[in-house]
Amino acid sequence: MSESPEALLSVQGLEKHFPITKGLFRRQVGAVKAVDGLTFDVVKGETLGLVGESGCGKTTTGRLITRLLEPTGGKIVFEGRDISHMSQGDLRPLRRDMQMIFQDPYSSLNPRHTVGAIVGAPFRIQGVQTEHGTKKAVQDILELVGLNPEHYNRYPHEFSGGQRQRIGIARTLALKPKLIIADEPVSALDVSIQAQVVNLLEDLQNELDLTYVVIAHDLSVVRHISDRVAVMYLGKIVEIADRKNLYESPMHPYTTALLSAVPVPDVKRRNARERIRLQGDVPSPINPPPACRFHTRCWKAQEICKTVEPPLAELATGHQVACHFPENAPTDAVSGDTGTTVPA
Amino acid sequence: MSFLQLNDLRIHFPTDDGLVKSVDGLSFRLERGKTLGIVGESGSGKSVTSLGILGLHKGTRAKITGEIWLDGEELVSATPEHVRTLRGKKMAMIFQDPLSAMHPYYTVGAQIIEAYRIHHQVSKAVARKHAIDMLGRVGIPQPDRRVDSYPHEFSGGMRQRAMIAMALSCDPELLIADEPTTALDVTVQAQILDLMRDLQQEFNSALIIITHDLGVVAELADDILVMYGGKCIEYGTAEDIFERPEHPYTWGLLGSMPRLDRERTERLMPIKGTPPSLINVPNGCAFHPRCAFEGRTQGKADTEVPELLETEGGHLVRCHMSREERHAIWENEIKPNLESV
Amino acid sequence: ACGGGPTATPSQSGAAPAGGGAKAAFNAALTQVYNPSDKKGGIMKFANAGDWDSLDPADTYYGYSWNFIRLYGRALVMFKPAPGKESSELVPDLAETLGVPSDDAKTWTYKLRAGVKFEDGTPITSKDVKYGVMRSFDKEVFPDGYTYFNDTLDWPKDYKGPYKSKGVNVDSAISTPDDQTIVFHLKQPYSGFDYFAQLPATIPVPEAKDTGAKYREHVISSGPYKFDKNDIGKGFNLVRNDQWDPATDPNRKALPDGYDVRTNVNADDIDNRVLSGDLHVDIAGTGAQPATLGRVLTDPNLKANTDNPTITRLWYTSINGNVKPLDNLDCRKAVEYAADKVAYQTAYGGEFSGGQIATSLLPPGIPGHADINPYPSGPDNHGDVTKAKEHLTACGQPNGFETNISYRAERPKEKATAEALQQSLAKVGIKLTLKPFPQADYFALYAGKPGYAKDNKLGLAINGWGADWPDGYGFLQQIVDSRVIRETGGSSNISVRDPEVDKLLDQASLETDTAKREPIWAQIDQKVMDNAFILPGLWAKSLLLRGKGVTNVFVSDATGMYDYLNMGLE
Amino acid sequence: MATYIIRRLIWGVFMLAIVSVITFAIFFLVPRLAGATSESLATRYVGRTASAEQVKVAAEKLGFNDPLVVQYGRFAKGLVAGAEYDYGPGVEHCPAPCFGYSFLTRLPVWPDLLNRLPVTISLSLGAAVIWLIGGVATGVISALRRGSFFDRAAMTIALGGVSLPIFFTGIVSLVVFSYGRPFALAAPGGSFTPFFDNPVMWAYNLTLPWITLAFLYAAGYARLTRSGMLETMNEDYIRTARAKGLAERTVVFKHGLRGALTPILTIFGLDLGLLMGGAVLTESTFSLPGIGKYAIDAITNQDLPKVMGVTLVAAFFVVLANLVVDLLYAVVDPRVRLT
Amino acid sequence: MTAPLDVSGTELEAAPEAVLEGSRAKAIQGRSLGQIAWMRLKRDKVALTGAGIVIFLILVAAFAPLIVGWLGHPPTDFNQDLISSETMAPKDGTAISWEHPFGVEPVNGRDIFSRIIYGARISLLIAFLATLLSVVLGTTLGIMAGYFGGWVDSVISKTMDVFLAFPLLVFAIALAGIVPDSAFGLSGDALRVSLLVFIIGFFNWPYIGRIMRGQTLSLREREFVDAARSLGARGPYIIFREMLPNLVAPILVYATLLIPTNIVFEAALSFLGVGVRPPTPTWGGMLSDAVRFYTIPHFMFFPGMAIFITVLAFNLLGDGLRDALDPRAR
Ligand SMILES: Nc1ncnc2c1ncn2[C@@H]1O[C@H](COP(=O)(O)OP(=O)(O)OP(=O)(O)O)[C@@H](O)[C@H]1O
Ligand SMILES: Nc1ncnc2c1ncn2[C@@H]1O[C@H](COP(=O)(O)OP(=O)(O)OP(=O)(O)O)[C@@H](O)[C@H]1O
Ligand SMILES: [Mg+2]
Ligand SMILES: [Mg+2]
Repeated sequence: MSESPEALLSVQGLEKHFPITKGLFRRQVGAVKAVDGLTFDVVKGETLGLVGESGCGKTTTGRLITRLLEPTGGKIVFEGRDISHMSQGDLRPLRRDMQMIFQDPYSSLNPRHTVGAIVGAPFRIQGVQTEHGTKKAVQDILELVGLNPEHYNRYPHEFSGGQRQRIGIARTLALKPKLIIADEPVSALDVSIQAQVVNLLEDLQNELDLTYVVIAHDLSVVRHISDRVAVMYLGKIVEIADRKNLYESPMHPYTTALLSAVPVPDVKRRNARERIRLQGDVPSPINPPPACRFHTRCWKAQEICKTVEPPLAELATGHQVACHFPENAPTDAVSGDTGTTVPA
Repeated sequence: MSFLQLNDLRIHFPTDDGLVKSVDGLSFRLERGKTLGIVGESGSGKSVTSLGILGLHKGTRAKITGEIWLDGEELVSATPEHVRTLRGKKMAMIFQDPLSAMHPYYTVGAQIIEAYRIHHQVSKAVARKHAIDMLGRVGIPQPDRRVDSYPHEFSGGMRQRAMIAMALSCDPELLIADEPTTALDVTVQAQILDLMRDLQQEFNSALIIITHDLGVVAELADDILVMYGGKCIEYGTAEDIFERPEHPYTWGLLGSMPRLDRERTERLMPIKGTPPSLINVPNGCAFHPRCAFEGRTQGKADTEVPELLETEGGHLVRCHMSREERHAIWENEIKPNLESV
Repeated sequence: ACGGGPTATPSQSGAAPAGGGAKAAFNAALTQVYNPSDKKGGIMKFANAGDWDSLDPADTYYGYSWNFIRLYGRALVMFKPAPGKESSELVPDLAETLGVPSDDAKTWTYKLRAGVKFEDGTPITSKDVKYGVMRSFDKEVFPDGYTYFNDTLDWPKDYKGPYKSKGVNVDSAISTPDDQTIVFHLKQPYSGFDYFAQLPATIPVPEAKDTGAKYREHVISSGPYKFDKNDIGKGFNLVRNDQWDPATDPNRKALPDGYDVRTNVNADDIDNRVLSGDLHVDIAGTGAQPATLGRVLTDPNLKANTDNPTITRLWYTSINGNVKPLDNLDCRKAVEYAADKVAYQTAYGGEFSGGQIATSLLPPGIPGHADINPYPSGPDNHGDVTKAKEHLTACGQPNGFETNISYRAERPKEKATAEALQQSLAKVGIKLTLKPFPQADYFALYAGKPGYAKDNKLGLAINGWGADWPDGYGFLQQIVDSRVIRETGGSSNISVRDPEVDKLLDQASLETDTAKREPIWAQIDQKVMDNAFILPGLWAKSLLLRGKGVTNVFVSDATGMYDYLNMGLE
Repeated sequence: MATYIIRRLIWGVFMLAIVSVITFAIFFLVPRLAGATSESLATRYVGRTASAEQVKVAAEKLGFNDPLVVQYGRFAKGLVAGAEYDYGPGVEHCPAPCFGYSFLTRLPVWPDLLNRLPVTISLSLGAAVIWLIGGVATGVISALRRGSFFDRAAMTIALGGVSLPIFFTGIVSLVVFSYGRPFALAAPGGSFTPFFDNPVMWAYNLTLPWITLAFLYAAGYARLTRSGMLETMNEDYIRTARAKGLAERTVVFKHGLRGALTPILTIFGLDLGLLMGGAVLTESTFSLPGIGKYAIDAITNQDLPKVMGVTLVAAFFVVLANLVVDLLYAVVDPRVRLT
Repeated sequence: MTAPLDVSGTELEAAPEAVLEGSRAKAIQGRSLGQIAWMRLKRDKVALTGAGIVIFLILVAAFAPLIVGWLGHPPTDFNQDLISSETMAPKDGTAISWEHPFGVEPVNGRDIFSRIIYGARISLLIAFLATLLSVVLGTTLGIMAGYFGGWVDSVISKTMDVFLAFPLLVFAIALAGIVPDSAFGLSGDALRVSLLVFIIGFFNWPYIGRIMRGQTLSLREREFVDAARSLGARGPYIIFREMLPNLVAPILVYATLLIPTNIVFEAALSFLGVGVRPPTPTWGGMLSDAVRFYTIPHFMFFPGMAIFITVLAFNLLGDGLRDALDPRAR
């Protein structure tokens, strides 16, 4: 796949295998294939949503991109520079441009630091001098995310979950990054508070010209904030498309099932909806099913799904799917025989 | 009298920081075969209510007043020993986090067997058969093998199924599910909700489902109770709540949710502020500091506690605004926004 | 021989009826047999607060052990098992008579009694006695024992004992003309060889049964009792030896049926158990613990069951002339004067269990003792500050000086003494720093090692010495002969380096005439005191607890403790 | 599981080896730093009256002039393969594990240690049973009646118990209950009767040390149990058990105590392991002839082979206890997987 | 360098709806967790009593010469006029009087009161310094093990295992016994105190080390550490700025609870005769002397009680601190 010229972030064949060791000499006997060959681009100014069920490797992806983890394979290109194996020292200046929002507003703020110290940390760590001093800069950012700048000297435990998430967001904004990876930024929050944070993220994007990769498992939230959405299953992307296409005409059976499983607050259509119920849970990433990883739960699966891994192919403009029997696909685009054969 | 009826239930916790009024004057009724959904923000008193019904506040400093009638018996004033005999058999509960709610040192089977044998004088072998049977019924594959597994050897969905099997092992007439799917993935959540619906129909039990996900209640509930700050602020049938909600908080909840079944809205409409602390409940209407329509209450918002009044056909709302005003706001200001573009 | 005149022993016992009796009174067993009886039977229970150094006759060097060993071993000669003065007399045991010296006193001949057998029935011959002495030569195997035989007998050159010098003919030292006769050949004439002959090393050991260092686990008995169970470190049992023939043994009564001995028992427990009747004898024989003292002395009934003998033991402090400024005689004298003798006495337990304030070396019980007091320590014995200061000035240290005092860390009494001296010497400006050392290496590595003592300025060293036998030689030789001091350490003599003293010692050992010999001991005593190499503290006394229901109790002057040989049970 | 045990065993042996190296180094090095020479070390073997010549020979023979590594190698070889000693009439074989011969008693150290072991084991096991039962029972009652008079009294006593050093309580109890008092609880210290000789005397002689030792530990265990119980009784699974309608007794003992007991078991194993390696203070206070008393005596006499032996035996028990605790943990808590 | 984020002048839509000043804002004053802990501690009467005793003991130890000077009986002075020459016991049993409020020792008649007071110095000094040593070592190594993981963790953890396998007391006694009287340029009490501090402190660090390692491991999992890393923070910054503040509470608690253990430890060593050299008074040493005179109970009572009360006070304080600092408590 070609690298689109304006891609801010480009991920190619990204892999992360956590070794499993055993025995007397801690021999490696296997690996958790948390991320197993991801390829996608993020264009400047857009929001890419990354959805999938628990354990499918979303967080790992986020941590790989921000290089909190070292990738096992593949390439991460940020602003044209390959950062996949860059040393932490070389990464330091780049980190200003790429920031991460964390899932848990309680554990992502150091309880012993004041808000001022937390939001001011980026300046201190990166050694950035500001015109009117760090304090002023911090207070400006606090105001920006909707917090009272006078709370500069307070501690995180004095804030509610939503406010804490704002503090976390303020910290990522401090150095005016270009790309923000948000790992489940709202899933720990109450519904009514989630909306506040979602709105804030959108406002900030407009205002500051940010690019987001938003990781979430809530399909409705992802639909709300993403321009494009990638669906992950067991360490792989099974479908990636722009929002409208993905939600209105999903091609991968898994996406379809996922969408139909979301409970909808509409009593009238309670029994009217056609539901697809998947069997069982997501298999373990230690021993993922061969070939198409979804075949164990797929109602459309056939022999080929167990032997041939479907490639991620662009079946419609900007709509890539990895499936032998995609739904809603233009008929001519169906390819059942390309791809690698897995030796039995 | 209804199968389950709560009259002015209050559960207060005296703490060092002050009195926590977790549940403050809650009343509702529920018939056999019906499902009640309770929604509300974190800390609004949902779990405390359900534990109160089961009489599980023993050992805490809870002060419980009011009445809980279950099948003609009053439980608040009953002896703890009597309530204990009802637990498991007459009423049972499914908890949110099945991993921590199951004893890590005993097999799943042992825990179900134990539950069954409290109420049935049967041999271990018989109880074991029953346990395997129950596990099969909740859809656990190879139940005769998995019966000897430990909870940590199950996946999240299987644990919740096992939890349900345990709760249902004595055919309880009242089943309370406290956030049964919050810890689960959507696909698994859908499986569990289906299962609960089926089982309820099969046993014809009364079901209370507690959640903060409006989608879940919409799928299951006949009636819905919205809680805020330890009080019921709106109660009605599912249609009432979703089609004709009358409380600003309910509106807020609906406005905060991005929905898959509608067109994508440009902006969400969040409720401002944060949930109240139950120690310093705001004066007057507990919701008024966050209410967008606080100005339309003739200054009563922060002085008077609004009463829970019936608007029509069993639909109850706790709001200072008049029925007409609420209708107008819903029709003109809220509903269009929810469905915009 | 105990020739000393009246001792300082309190004489309340005089009132007790002569010939003994069971009437309990303080000191009732001091000069006569208390509760005499010939009743046989019963098991006597002994306990030892420490570990036995060794049960092997070649390897034991404790008075109590020599006292006790006679129950399972017969040396050539022994001290007479009788109360009072008589106990210092030597009587033949395995030998028919005392030793017969040659004219020049260089060879000593003993004839064994006939019909004496080992516990396995083999007759005891002079070879067995010879072998016993030979094996005691090997100090690598038997490090604890004395070296009298090593030093005095005429051993072949480079002899290393029977284990390492296998088959070497030692007839030059010991010859056995026949199975009943043994002859000792000395390098130099020595008049007191019978004292050597009573040492446990002359107890016969059958060579065939010798297991070297392990022999202690089962010593082959030649006496009335033999080993039954022996759990080293915990205790052992003796039972009757049926091969022992009373006809061959005029000294032993062998009353009890057996002995049960426990070692490593808490000292306070021992006292309490003796008082309560649960135990019969505290075998160490060093007297009651301080806690017991308070109890016993304040209760007339309890006190009536105690005896308070004087022991031929001196508690003293060595003044090391190698350490500056103690190389100056006046500085040493200052120490002699300044010391608070009462505090010294108190530290050891007062007049009953500590002892009598000593004014010179030789204890009153040793022949040759003369009452001298070269350094009177003030009117009430609390030290003479004026005199001490005078001598300090004379030695050029008018404001005093600093030095160290060493003591054995495990011995609370020595610690208390060191503290007491620190106190009293401080009054004249002599500042002492306390230096405790482990008892096991006190002489070998620290205080007794000249180089170490000098380098570490151990000016004073707490010390103590008990006579191996009640005789001037047995008492003095090891502590005043400068030739026993070795650079490698290990000698009890830490401080006395005086050629004149050495000369006097040689003179005495050649002197076969007792009457001429005894004044020489007094002369040595005087000489050492004049040079102030030793600060005498106390002539020891101990408060012994008489066990309940024990018969034939009496204190032996030779050992200063109860004689264990003929005790019986009521 | 099997590989886990093997790995742990290997590590345990390795650890003992390290302990022995360090102990050896310290006991042979520090005295030398302090000025001891090969000769002065040998002096201990040949007695204080030996001649310089003899000492030299002995030092050479005992290998004190060899480099430390060689000396350690010899020691280690003795441990594993036994050693030969030449003291008596014949060459003496000291079978593995040979810690050498004691300076003082001239006996091999190992049989001596074995001899002492029953005392220490009797003492620690007996006390352990008492403190475990007493401590856990008190802790459970306290936790269930949190804030009650019993709770406060028990916890005050427990805190006091933890704060009282054993050598103080030991002496006080001896003075009060023994030393010939009419209401003696136990025979005075120093007498140990092997269990198989006379079980009654065995128990009688150990009663006082047991109680004293148990008091110290029971106090700690009561506190531990109490806080453990308070914690587990707040667990979700307790709520579940109640929701099933279980009787409170079952909830407390089957569900609550089971959860609280696991960490206590761990600590119990380690405490017991430490005690088995020598209850030094207790044994010396009550003068029980166990490993601890042996250690003190050995140290007093600077009897290095004994000290080495005691140190290694004690370390062995700790290592063993660690292993047993880990295995036990896996048995008790199914979540623990040993790989 | 200019401000990386220029927000001046921009009116943001996000602001108004989010700011939630209300009744709650006033209730919360900027209180740090430390202040909250202090508030909780202040309510804990038992812990305060413990703290009071601890402070009192520290003052007593600090001003021992003053107190004793004022009472006029140096701790090493003999008063043999008060001793019965027969039994060595104090006359009339204890010789307790206004002069000697705790009576005198048998044999030499030293004033027990002033010895107890001076004993406090040694006990507390050794316990504090040893604790300090353990805490410094334990914290440093524990954090290193937890933070760096991998082989660093392996090495440190295994070292801790080895240390924990040592029979501490046996080893300490043996070590204290073989060290000569002057070494390392020190001698006398200074050497003994340093030696004891070293032995006690050095062999105790693995206990704290393990706790610190565990705490660090769990802290390392907390997302704020990742946050700092994703900002480009280096190891030292993360350890000292992010982790250490969170470790202060457990360090404080365990240090407070280690002190009483060390007091008992020191007393035990003195009791076994390898502590500070006489005549310097120590509680353990006094107890060990007193054992021989168990018929004179006041002699063992006072040092025993001194140890008991001190240890108890530190335990009470430590417990209280733990409750106050542990957010899970109550
Ligand atoms: N450090 C690690 N070592 C071993 N396995 C890991 C590690 N981190 C993650 N994994 C495994 O990798 C897989 C993917 O984990 P990841 O956290 O990325 O999932 P996720 O999609 O974020 O799930 P969730 O929705 O639960 O957060 C999981 O099976 C997880 O157990
Ligand atoms: N034992 C107790 N002591 C004091 N306060 C309590 C106790 N139990 C619950 N509360 C308080 O009661 C309030 C209601 O709690 P509850 O668990 O019912 O909330 P919830 O609605 O179930 O919230 P969530 O959605 O987070 O589960 C909370 O503020 C909680 O802090
Ligand atoms: Mg995740
Ligand atoms: Mg809840």
